[in-house]
Amino acid sequence: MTSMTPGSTVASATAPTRPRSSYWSHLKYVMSENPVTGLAFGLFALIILAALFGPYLVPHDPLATGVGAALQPPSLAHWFGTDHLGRDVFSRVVVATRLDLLISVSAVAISFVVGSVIGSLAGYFGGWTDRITGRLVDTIMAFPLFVLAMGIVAAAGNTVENIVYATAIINLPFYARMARAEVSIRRNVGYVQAARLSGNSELRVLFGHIFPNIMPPMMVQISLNMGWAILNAAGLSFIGLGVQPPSPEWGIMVAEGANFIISGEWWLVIFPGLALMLAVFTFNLIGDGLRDLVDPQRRT
Amino acid sequence: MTIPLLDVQHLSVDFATRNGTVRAIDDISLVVGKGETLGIVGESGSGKSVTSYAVMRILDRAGRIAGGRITYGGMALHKARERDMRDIRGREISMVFQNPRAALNPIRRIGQQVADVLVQHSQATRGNAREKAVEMLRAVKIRDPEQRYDAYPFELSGGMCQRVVIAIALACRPRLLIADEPTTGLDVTTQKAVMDLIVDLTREYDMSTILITHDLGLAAAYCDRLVVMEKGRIVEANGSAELFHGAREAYTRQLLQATPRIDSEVRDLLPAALRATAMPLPETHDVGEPLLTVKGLKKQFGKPGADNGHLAVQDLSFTIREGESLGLVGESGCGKSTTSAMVMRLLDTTGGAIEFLGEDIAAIPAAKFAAHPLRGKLQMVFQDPTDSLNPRWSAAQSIGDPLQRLASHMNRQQREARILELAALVGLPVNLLDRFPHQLSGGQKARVGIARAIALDPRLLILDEPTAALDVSVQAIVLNLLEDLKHRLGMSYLFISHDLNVVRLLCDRIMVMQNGAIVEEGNARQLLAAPATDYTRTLLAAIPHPPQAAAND
Amino acid sequence: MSLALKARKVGLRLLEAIPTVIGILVVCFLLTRALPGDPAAYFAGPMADAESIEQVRRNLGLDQPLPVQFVNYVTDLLTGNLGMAISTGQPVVAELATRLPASLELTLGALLLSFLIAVPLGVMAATRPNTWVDHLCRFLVTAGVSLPTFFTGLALMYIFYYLLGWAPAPMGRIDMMYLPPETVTGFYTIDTLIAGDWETFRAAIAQMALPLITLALFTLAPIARMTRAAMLQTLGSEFVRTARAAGLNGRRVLVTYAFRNALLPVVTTLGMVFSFLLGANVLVEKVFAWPGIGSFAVEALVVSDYAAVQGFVLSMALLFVLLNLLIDVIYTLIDPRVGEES
Amino acid sequence: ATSETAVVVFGGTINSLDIHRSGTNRDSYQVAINCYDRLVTFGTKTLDDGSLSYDYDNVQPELAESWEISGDGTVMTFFLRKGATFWDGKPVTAHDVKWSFDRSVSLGGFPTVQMKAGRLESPEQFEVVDEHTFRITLPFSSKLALPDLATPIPVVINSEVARAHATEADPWATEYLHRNPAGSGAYKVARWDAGQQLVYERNEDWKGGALPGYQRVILREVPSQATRRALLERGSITAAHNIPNKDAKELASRPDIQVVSSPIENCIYCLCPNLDFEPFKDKRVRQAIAWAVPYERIFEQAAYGLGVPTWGGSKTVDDIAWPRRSPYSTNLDKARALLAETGYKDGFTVPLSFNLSHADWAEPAALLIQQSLAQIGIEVTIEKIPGANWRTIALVEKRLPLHLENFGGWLNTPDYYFYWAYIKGNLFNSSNYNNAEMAKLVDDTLDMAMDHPQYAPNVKRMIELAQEDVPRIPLWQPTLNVALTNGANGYQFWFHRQMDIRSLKPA
Ligand SMILES: Nc1ncnc2c1ncn2[C@@H]1O[C@H](COP(=O)(O)OP(=O)(O)OP(=O)(O)O)[C@@H](O)[C@H]1O
Ligand SMILES: Nc1ncnc2c1ncn2[C@@H]1O[C@H](COP(=O)(O)OP(=O)(O)OP(=O)(O)O)[C@@H](O)[C@H]1O
Ligand SMILES: [Mg+2]
Ligand SMILES: [Mg+2]
Ligand code: NI
Repeated sequence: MTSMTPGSTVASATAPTRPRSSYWSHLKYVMSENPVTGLAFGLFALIILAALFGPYLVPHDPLATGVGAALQPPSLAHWFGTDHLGRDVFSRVVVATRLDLLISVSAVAISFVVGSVIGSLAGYFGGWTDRITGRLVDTIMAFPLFVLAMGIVAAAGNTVENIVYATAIINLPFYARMARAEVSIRRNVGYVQAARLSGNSELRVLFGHIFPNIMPPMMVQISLNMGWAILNAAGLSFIGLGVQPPSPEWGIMVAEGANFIISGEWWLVIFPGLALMLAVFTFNLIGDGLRDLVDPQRRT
Repeated sequence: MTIPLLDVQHLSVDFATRNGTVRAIDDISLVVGKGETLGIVGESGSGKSVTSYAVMRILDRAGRIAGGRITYGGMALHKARERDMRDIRGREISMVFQNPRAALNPIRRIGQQVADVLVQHSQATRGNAREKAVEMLRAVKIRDPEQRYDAYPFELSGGMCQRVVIAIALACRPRLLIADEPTTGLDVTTQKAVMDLIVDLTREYDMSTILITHDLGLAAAYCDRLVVMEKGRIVEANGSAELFHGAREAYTRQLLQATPRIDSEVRDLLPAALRATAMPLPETHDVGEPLLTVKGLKKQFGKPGADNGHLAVQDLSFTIREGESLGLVGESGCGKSTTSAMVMRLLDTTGGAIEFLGEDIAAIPAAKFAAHPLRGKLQMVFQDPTDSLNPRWSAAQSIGDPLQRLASHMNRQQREARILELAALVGLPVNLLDRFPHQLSGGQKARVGIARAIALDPRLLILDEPTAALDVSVQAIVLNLLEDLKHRLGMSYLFISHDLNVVRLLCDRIMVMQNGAIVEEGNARQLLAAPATDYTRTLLAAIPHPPQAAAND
Repeated sequence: MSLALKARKVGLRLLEAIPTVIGILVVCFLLTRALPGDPAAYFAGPMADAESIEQVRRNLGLDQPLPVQFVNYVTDLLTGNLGMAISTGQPVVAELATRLPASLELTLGALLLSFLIAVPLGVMAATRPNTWVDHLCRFLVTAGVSLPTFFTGLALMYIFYYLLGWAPAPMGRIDMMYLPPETVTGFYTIDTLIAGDWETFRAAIAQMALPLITLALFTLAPIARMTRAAMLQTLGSEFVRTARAAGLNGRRVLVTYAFRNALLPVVTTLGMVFSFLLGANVLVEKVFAWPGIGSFAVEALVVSDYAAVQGFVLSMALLFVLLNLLIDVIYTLIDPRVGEES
Repeated sequence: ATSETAVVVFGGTINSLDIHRSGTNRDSYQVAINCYDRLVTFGTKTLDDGSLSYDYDNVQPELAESWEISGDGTVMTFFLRKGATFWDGKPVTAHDVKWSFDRSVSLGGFPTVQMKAGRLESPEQFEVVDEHTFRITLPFSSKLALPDLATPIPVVINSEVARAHATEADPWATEYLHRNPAGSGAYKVARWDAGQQLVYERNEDWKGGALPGYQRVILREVPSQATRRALLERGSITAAHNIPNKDAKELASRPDIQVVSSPIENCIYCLCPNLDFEPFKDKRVRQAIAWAVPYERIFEQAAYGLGVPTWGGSKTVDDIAWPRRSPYSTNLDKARALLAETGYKDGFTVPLSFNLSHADWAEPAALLIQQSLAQIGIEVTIEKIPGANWRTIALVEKRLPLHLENFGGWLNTPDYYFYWAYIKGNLFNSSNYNNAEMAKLVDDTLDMAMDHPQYAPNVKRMIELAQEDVPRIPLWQPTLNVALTNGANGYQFWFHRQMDIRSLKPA
């Protein structure tokens, strides 16, 4: 049979060429399009580096007391000064990156996975699934978030895991709601119908076809929550429900250092505060960039 | 024609994009005389809208006039200050957009929106704005304008909204109206009413009009002169009749040809070069045993037994035989898509039977049908090719999805081979297989959708307005592709459309549907030639008729 | 537009809140019981022996099995009895009555302040997307949300009270020189105005300034972000284009057409922002010795004061239901579409 | 803050105006002190540094003008001051005393326990002889009885007012007195905004002592320690009660602020190994730890050098001074040697817990101990425990293997301290120390008069045992720090660690 329309000459044997390099160039584009995003990506890389290699690079053991005289202002020997036990603040600030990143990443990962699965199911199947999960989420949302976190940590004990769980639980509703909204508007779009026709089971339609498409808006939420998770941990530290000493963690350092502001030992709060701010700042700013990165529409 | 009202000379418009500057309009010149109606036609993306935005100076941030002059009544619009432009807009030149519902502020009363313009241009004071706005609403033939003044856009139908938009545009009696696809998205019958209204009013107010459309039939029916655009340039400009009778440029001819007419055949739509290489169509084809028998199909949305009892589909029965194609036409909202979704087992029925290949598939819940062996035999091509492709999946992945799910016997290599085969079958260049939907053109996306639908060798293919979102030339190609596939693969079609002209091209039989029920059914040619019901006659009458010219050489 | 339909919708929303409230009751009851420590031992005081601890336990009703405690709790609740906050020695109802206005005054004030700042910022950024103005706005509001509130609060106090002496002593809602106004609303700023006492009004405002700014800084970002996004969307919408094509002037397009529509999504985020604020309140109240409900909750939580924690959470829940209802009403007022689509 | 009005800030909260009520917290005791009178009080002494302190050895009249104690020490007769009146003008009578004492031994909870310490256990012991004569009969003579009457618990309440508000369900008017004090004390409560402030108004008719210096005292609750310091430095307040050692040390040098740091009598901050747990069953392990604690550094960095050292003393016990220096000091070699003798020469792992509310001193101390113990192979993990939990698991259930505690006895005798902290089953013996000899010694000594010939030898033996067995490793004797500004003076330290505003005087 002859071909009948333009361009339909039978396939040449050459394999299709895939635009391999596009991911890098896309990243480069996303970063350069918006200077703030570019800055955020740079800072993010720095934070990751500090988390990975910080403990091997710092001049002092962050836990060792008395590596210098207590409460020394910043100097060449101790760049960020020393604390009331003579610990090196610089080392503590750098090493804390890992724990803070761990707390925020794992908390957000848990709430993202659980929340978006719950929300997706509710948005996709509607009906009772939706009603029950909706009420559940409403119940969590009805608590002022920080207070709920406080309650959970107070009830379960203040270990790193419990802080992570508490943070995850209070963030969960955001993902659930968002996923529900995003899924329910896509529940009957063309490609979903098409996927059903292709023989995909409902769950596969949901998680194979719809879910990847709700990632871009989720990325923004993820980045906001990462920052928020760190702040949350800091708040818990301030009321004494943070991580256990002596682990260096920015929140607890700021919380403890805050008491030294009035007495003039500013370095105890400024440096961890700056680190904390930088991280939260980075996470908040990186959101739009991340969204653009995972959004195929934004790729040429 | 005396002094032109609008004179555009050598206009160019640039857009700044992430890939550098893009020239959307390249050196175009056009004039509109007093009282004249100028049509701008061309396919999607040819620069029609950008031209009008440039005239109005409402280009996006990224766009800028790169060269040329726009003169309106002696005034240089291309370098006018924003403040002066504000006085021009609405008062001297106004615009009507497509998608009237979106063009109205959803949370402001429609009367106020009309009044806003009147007050802005000092055509009314706060005191009498309401009165004048009501007057304007009456002028655009809105019933009970006093009451409607306080309505919100969502309380009106699409046609009504478009009337309001027209009222806003004409409120200050501008001298030039630019109508940018004012009827796209409206029903065929509404479309005619709206166009007639525009023509009446512009004539009454002695206005000039620019009508932007991709529908040559529509343009020819309403315009004095036509300008044909392609890729940001003007390829041809002439009086409507002249253009239709003797288009000089190949592109224009191709466009004219691709526009379905009451008497054209599906091959006629193709450009000459392609028509020559196309496979000859058999004069007749055999119609076999009944493939699909629908009996007493019903669908009610909302709670079953609810007292409002509106049935979207009521008591529908029809049969499709092997190799037959059946057309289903009707106004928007009459239940066409609902019917197809039920037959396709995407939607549970409220009542009735759907017998496919001897099995009553209506009994199987839609949610369970994915695993049914008949799933692959019953496939569908969707209306909007963009919407029906997963934005995160490449063309090859989309085509391969049904194979992966349902053709479990195939291994990876076999699947890859089948994808290439399908791409060849629908005429999709292989190098496009790795692209994402947003990197494909409308026609290419339609091909991907078709390839996916035929991947499993279905027996029945439902086509729900498969070309509604496509340009005429692409539509021509897709229609031909569908016709070829039907004959080559021996499938049966259920073809859904509101465009009788299009349905006729592909179908042996036609059903006309109104409010969820069949009002008329019969052989395609006979039904169109001698419609039995008023409703069908109205549908036919609403189709704009371009001058009857033999564009086929 | 039918009022009845809207009223029905509001009624439905109220009904919808009931399971949530029940859920909250259960969660908060269980949460308090899960708190570690034995309140009986704690409240029996130093040097209490086993016998007196038991006695306290009986007094608190904690010797009963959990379901009985829950039933008692709910029955008490229905009679308006929220129990006694042992940690402060007051009936929980009385505590809430005095502390809730204090927190609300702060929270709502901060919300108002940040709304007044963030919305114009967001609009400004949206009208000039990707310019330095936009980036600067984004940078500034993000900086505000990047610091823990207790730190910001302490820093502000250090600068404006300790160093400069501009702010009054951070010791609660009103300086000791003034008598609190007679309670009408419980909001000092409003009550002083009602009493016509300008001087006390000024004193109350002065006390509020720093905590208010602290909280507002924290909530700028979400509101500004949302405003910007919503404005960008409406500014790009077809009805704004139509309005511009009809020659409406810039202000009218921006305000009547774009902004009013953009306000809708912003209003819906207020609930979330409010929740954030109440959380942040807990910390800020502590820094500024603000006798609000947040600091009350923290103290109660630390000592496992069941009744207080439960009362606090319950009132929060009701507050949220009310707030969301209020948001719905506002929404209904500015969006005629609500209540129409079934 | 004028010369008429004093503003005092503190970090706690007052949750009741009635000290007898169950649930009344420690901070609220000051209402009992400032608003109520007792029969007797302690006199004042001036310490070496010039600051004032109560004097345990000097019991002075308050409501009782004088008293007689029978020869066998079991009958105490008090003669009430004539002319003393309650705030409502009603004279204070023996009936009021009887009613109040009955109340404190009947309500249960802490007041009853504290009364019991002075052998005051049942209403039968209290007798109204006449309007102004009140008699207490003890089951046996006890040296603790009289001092116990000077603690904040045995306050005298206006029984008529109270009875008028008593109900059948609430015969002791706890609901009324909770909010409305009815006393004869130096100050009345003008206003109480729970969670915010308490305003004292001077009782111009007070007969219990010299008229206080301030007419009004506003007691403000300021939870943030940094805020309190800022207020202090800015001179916005008159006094700050219980400020952290660091602030005390730093502010002491400021001319405009007077810091009074008084060692808290009969109180020691301790590291407590729990004898219920395996490694600590062995005395040598406990001693090894006592030798490994970095006392000096803890004192410098956790206590900022404020307090009284309790390490590095001699092994022989020559006197009965308490708290005193233990024979231990930092000597890691000795510690290692001792540990090597036991089954734990390779060390072991143990959690070290402390109370969240004590984090200011306990956390640095814990960190320093952790680091030091690591050097003798004992790996310590640190655990902060919130207040509510602490009481239960540390003191009631006594299940913390190694923890920091801070018991201080109100009645200032060593045997009283040993009674609470070294006797099996008693609340503050969180180490589960159980030694028959110690138990017998304490039992014999607790009620024994201090001039009894057997008293000093018994106490010496107790101290020897405590030092040998080290169930509690003393770290230091803490101080209570109070800062005064704007020339205020007259602050006096009390064992109950509450602010006695009666003695405060403006410049
Ligand atoms: N904001 C923009 N940025 C970049 N390019 C643009 C922008 N707006 C329009 N263009 C380009 O200008 C060209 C003309 O677009 P225009 O909207 O005028 O087409 P049209 O003829 O109106 O098409 P349609 O029939 O689909 O409405 C297109 O190729 C489009 O890509
Ligand atoms: N999910 C649904 N819930 C409620 N009503 C629906 C639903 N889907 C469709 N309808 C209603 O059913 C009727 C038929 O809709 P359908 O989509 O089948 O029309 P159509 O003929 O395909 O129109 P168009 O030409 O616009 O595509 C309409 O009145 C529509 O409002
Ligand atoms: Mg267009
Ligand atoms: Mg349809
Ligand atoms: Ni055919």
